[in-house]
Amino acid sequence: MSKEKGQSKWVGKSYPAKEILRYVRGRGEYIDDVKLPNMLHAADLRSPYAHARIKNIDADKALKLKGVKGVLLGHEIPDISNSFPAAGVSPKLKFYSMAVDKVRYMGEPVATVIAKNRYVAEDALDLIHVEYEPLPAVVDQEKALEEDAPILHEELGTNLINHRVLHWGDVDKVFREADVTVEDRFVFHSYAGTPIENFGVIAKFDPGEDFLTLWANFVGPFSLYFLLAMALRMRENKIRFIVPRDIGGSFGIKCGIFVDIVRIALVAKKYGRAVKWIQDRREHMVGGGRHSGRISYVKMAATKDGIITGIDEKWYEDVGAYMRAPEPACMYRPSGNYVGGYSFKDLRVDANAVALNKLESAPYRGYGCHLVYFNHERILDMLARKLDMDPVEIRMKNLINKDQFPYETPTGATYDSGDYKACLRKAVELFEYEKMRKMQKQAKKDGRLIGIGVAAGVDPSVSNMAYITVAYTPEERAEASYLPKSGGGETAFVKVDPSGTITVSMGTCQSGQSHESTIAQVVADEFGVSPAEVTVIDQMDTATHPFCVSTGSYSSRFASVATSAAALAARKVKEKMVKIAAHVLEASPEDIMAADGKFFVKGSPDISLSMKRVAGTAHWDPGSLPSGMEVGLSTQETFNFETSKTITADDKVNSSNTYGFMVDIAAVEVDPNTGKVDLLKYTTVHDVGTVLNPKFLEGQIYGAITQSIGGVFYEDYAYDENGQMVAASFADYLCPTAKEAPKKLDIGHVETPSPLTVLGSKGGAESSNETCPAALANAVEDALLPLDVTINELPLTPNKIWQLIQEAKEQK
Amino acid sequence: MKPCAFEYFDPQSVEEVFKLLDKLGDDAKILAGGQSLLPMINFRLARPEVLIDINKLDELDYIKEENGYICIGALTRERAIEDSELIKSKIPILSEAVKYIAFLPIRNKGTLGGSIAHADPSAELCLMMIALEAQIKIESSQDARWVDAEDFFLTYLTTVIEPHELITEIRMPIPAAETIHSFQSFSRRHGDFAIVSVAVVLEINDDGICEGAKIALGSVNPTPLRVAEAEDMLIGKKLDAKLIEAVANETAEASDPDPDLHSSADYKREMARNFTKKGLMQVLKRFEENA
Amino acid sequence: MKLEGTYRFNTAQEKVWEVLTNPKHLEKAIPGCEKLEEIEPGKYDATLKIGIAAIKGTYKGMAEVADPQPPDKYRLVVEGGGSPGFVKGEALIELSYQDQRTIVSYQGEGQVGGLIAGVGQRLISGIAKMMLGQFFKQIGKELKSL
Amino acid sequence: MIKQRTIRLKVNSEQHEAIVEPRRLLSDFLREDLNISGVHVGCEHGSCGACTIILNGELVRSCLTLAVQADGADVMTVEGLAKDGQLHPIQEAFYENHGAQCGFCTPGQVLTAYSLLNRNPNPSEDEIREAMAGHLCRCTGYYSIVESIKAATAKMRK
Repeated sequence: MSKEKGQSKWVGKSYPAKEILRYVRGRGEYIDDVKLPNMLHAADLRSPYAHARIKNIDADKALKLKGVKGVLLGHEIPDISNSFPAAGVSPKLKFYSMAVDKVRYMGEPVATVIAKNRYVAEDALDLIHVEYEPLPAVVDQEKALEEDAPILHEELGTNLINHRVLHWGDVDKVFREADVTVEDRFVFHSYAGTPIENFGVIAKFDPGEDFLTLWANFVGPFSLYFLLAMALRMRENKIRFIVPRDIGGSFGIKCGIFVDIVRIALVAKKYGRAVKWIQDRREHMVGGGRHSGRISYVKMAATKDGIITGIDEKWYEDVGAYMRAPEPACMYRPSGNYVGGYSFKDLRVDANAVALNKLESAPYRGYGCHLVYFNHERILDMLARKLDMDPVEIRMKNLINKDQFPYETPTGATYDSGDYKACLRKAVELFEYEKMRKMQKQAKKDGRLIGIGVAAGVDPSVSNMAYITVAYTPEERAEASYLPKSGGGETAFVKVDPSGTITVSMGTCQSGQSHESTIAQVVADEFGVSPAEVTVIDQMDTATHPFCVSTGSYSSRFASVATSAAALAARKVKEKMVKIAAHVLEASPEDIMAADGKFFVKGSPDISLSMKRVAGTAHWDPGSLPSGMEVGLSTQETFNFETSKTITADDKVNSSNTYGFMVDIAAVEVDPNTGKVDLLKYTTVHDVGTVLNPKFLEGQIYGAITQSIGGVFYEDYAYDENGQMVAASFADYLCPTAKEAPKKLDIGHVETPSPLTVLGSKGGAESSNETCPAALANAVEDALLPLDVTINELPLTPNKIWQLIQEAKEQK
Repeated sequence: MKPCAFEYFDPQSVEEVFKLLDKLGDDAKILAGGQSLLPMINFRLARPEVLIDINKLDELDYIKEENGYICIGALTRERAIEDSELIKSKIPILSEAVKYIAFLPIRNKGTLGGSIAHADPSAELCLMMIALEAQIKIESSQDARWVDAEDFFLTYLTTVIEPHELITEIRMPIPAAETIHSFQSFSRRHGDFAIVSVAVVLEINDDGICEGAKIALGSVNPTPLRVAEAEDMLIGKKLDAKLIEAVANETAEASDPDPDLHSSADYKREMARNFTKKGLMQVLKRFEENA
Repeated sequence: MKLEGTYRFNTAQEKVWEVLTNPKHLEKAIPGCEKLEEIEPGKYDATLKIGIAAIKGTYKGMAEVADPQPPDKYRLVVEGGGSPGFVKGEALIELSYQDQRTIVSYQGEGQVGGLIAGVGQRLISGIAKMMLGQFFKQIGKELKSL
Repeated sequence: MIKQRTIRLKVNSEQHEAIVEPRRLLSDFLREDLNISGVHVGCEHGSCGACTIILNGELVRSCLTLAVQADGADVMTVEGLAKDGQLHPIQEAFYENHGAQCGFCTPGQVLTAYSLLNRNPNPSEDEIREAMAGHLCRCTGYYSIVESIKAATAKMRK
């Protein structure tokens, strides 16, 4: 199905992103640029306490303030909306868009005011008096499961809100028979994408028609649109949901906005008005979204020559105060690719999602994969050290062979294509591994602490909706009420206008991935025109744009599934045009070629029709069309994967549809005096199948690695022991600037086209965000080997590394 | 994040400012560059009832040399100090230090008077006032007084300025020709508040004997810290590795840092030692280069 | 946040105890305390107006002298809330007498929450320490005034 | 009661007069009152740089400036950079070198690049990174932004 490269004129080229032409003019169209007549502005009152009972709320003074139009209070919520459900979580756990009688994290909304502008709305918040009864807070996964721990949701009687023991093969046997085992405890902290554009929602309610129109910088999946309709107790066809053309970054986090959408829609409904809510930075930090944190106990079994035979691990996941769908998928999204690129068969994961007095967790770039690969790549380095093997060598031994594809993982995934060893070889070569090791030895003699770290990972793209159902036990999935889930489709609409110009409509919610330009390249190739002649509108409107539950921009799905849908739709329209051309030119369709905006007869290019002419005929002169052919030139195609199957009774699931691969190698130097780490060299090799636009892919890779550098060395969603979020501004939540970002990465590609997608492409946007944290941690530990320092906890702040060095010294 | 309502005045002269301060006193807050105050106002941490915007007081915007002093008007922008040829030639360490303040757009608006009135113990300019033995002119409708930087800072965000007073000028003696200096700053990211910053200003004669010494640290104390004990150890001595080590230790001893999200007290103290050492090393290196 | 420290006063232990537990003196000593009203023995309604530079906030709350064991020790509990967030503190205060001086040592936990904790963490522990200093300095003055 | 003020200012060489509350931030005034949507708001505490504008020839954070302070000022936003439909070389360079992904931080980045190249037509990579460090971008990892600015210097030398 995938086309050979030669055929494509535009796909594979670094065609510049048309979107940037509006961005550099300040003409992007973001949520805050949407304005409606006599629109009101909302502001939320948020809890200063991490855990407290709400004894009383008095908003009378606020309502009396000039310019204030209304207020919505927590206790009203259960009467007008439903609790959000989440897979594998007891319905007894109530999760509304606002705190009802108890606050469970600092920053949880307790009241929403609407006023003539945001200034007045915030003035009103100062006039609302809330009487709290503070309760002890718990912010540590393990402490939260102790006997006497404070309970967040009394109706559950425990803070363990989702638990699965997933077992493939026979782990106990493997460990009994293992030559060697290694184990450690790892702590992966919580960080997030913190897009520069915060969340925003506009809700317009028309009481006459009982009709709700929503605007939000939401990126999908549109399964959540059905979820929010349920929460609002409205029929889907009574809600029109529009996503602005431009979204100021998401990195997964904006999936979580549906909770705020419901709150703002409720206040708009209550007063029958149009209401705008633009979250501010502090609100985003305390109430936006963050990836879960994880405490892990990881054991690895292997043969004496370094062949991994099994992994047995237990996770305690920090998912925050509630379960915000698609959570608890932070633990299950990678389930099909838990084993990464390695060929071992026996694995047990004891997954525990723990409620804590923190903001609930949400999907973020790499969704779950970076935590899994951190555990596996760290423990693998420990195994290598124990066996006195080189980290590259031990990985090479365990990687799946080229001839094993398509490869069935023990956990149910089908890796569609790949050549993992070639990626590792290429990375080693680009990095000049041997030379760097020599340099490291020399530096050690001079007392310098230089380290090299390697990490490899399978990069899943296009989630199969079935991944969500791993959270259910097989028993729960056997119940009659349970609706099986699967699929990962996307829809595109292509039309050729009477004058022969091409317009494509997508609903893939671009948030920085240049969807419009990529689709223009793909469709231009299909018609044999230039991308400049293809207009692409990527703007979801649930009332007019076709979509499926999986539609959206997440799990690196666009390059794989959306381009497939667009190419198919374009081919269908082109086929029709070929038929018309053949009919008019009295040739057989097989002999008609399309190029440079012309349809011509193979062999005799002068016998041709322009696209304009063919299109004109289809629209203006149906009489001349082949008999039975319908008027016009447009079609809508949905591409879905046959591989998107539902989960099996033994928890095997193809959790994604296409699977890329990456290898990262980092060299760092640690300053033992300050604990500060310098990045000396970073090499990253990717297999994303067919590369659609090298420049766009390069941009995603630089972005992903810079975010990981932030996550590993700078960024920390820090809560103090009382549950206060103490990094609620960009002065304390430290995103890398141009000074901290890597100046240059050595990037390499290995292309094994996917047999499943139309162009052979796979996703590549999450990419190194999954492996970089492990590579950097491995490098830092390698640098600190002379001091016997073990790295099993993130983030690696200068203070932390300095501390570890001091402790190691005292040990000696 | 929108400011609370406040009354706003933008007087055209210092006299007008004094009149307003006499009338409004404690309810009023002076708005200079606003790069520290406005974030606090946007967060609604600061809720002043009245803002007195002094940005129209061009009379307070100058850098000049006057009988052995560099005199800087309170409203002089950090950027102007950074670019001033006079300061580059007479007090180069000041130009160096200013570069560490946040980012250019912030320095374009931030003022010297505003920064020291805010008295953040991590602020580079507060540290430099101590290190350069600056004097601060504080005026009111009633009188004018000069306060030594040493006595100016009381504790976190607190100075000797009374509600009815205004900083009008800062002057600092021009260091002797044989002065060699080093400014060290260590922070999580470029432009962040320093974990520690150190200013070392030494007078070293041709024989390499240290005749005068000033060592001051930022972010290791409720106010910028001048370490007399460490300075005394240097007077009359030649700089060498051993002495530098000892002085650095003394400085660390003298610091009394408070922990924050990014660094423990122990870590800050250790960094004080490290960067004092680095500073003294650089001074030694610079001396040897000159000689 | 941990709070601990020791102060010495050249006054008899009983006198120090008297001042440390007497609302009349506490009202003067607690930084920014505008009024302290006894609602039940040892329990007081407190209004604190705390202002550091431009950061001013009024906190309403309560202060309690809990399980007093005159003249040796008691627990001081302070709690208040206001627009910038809330403050909570509990400390065990112990008095002892050595070579003509009363030694007061405190050991406890302080908590600052809400807006200030979220965006002002950098200065919190320092400012808490500073205010405790002010408190005991004033206690010293109160003792002299006796 | 809130006193209001009349301010007059030039924005992208267009004269405006408006009545504003003293507390109104210049960023909100430009976006809401003048509909200049290229001024983006990302943090409102001066850290992210998205709202950066050029006020009387100098880069400032419009979120840390009051609208009343812009009375009589000459303001330039990213909308003022292209002259009669013609993109400025810096804008072209961002387009040609993929210097933007989501585009939200771009207006501030472009204006800072513009002011950098005005005072230093031939900056080193370190000088570029130093100057751009006042802007957060979560998409690009800054590489393509730095490359764009390098390319712009070449264009402008021509």
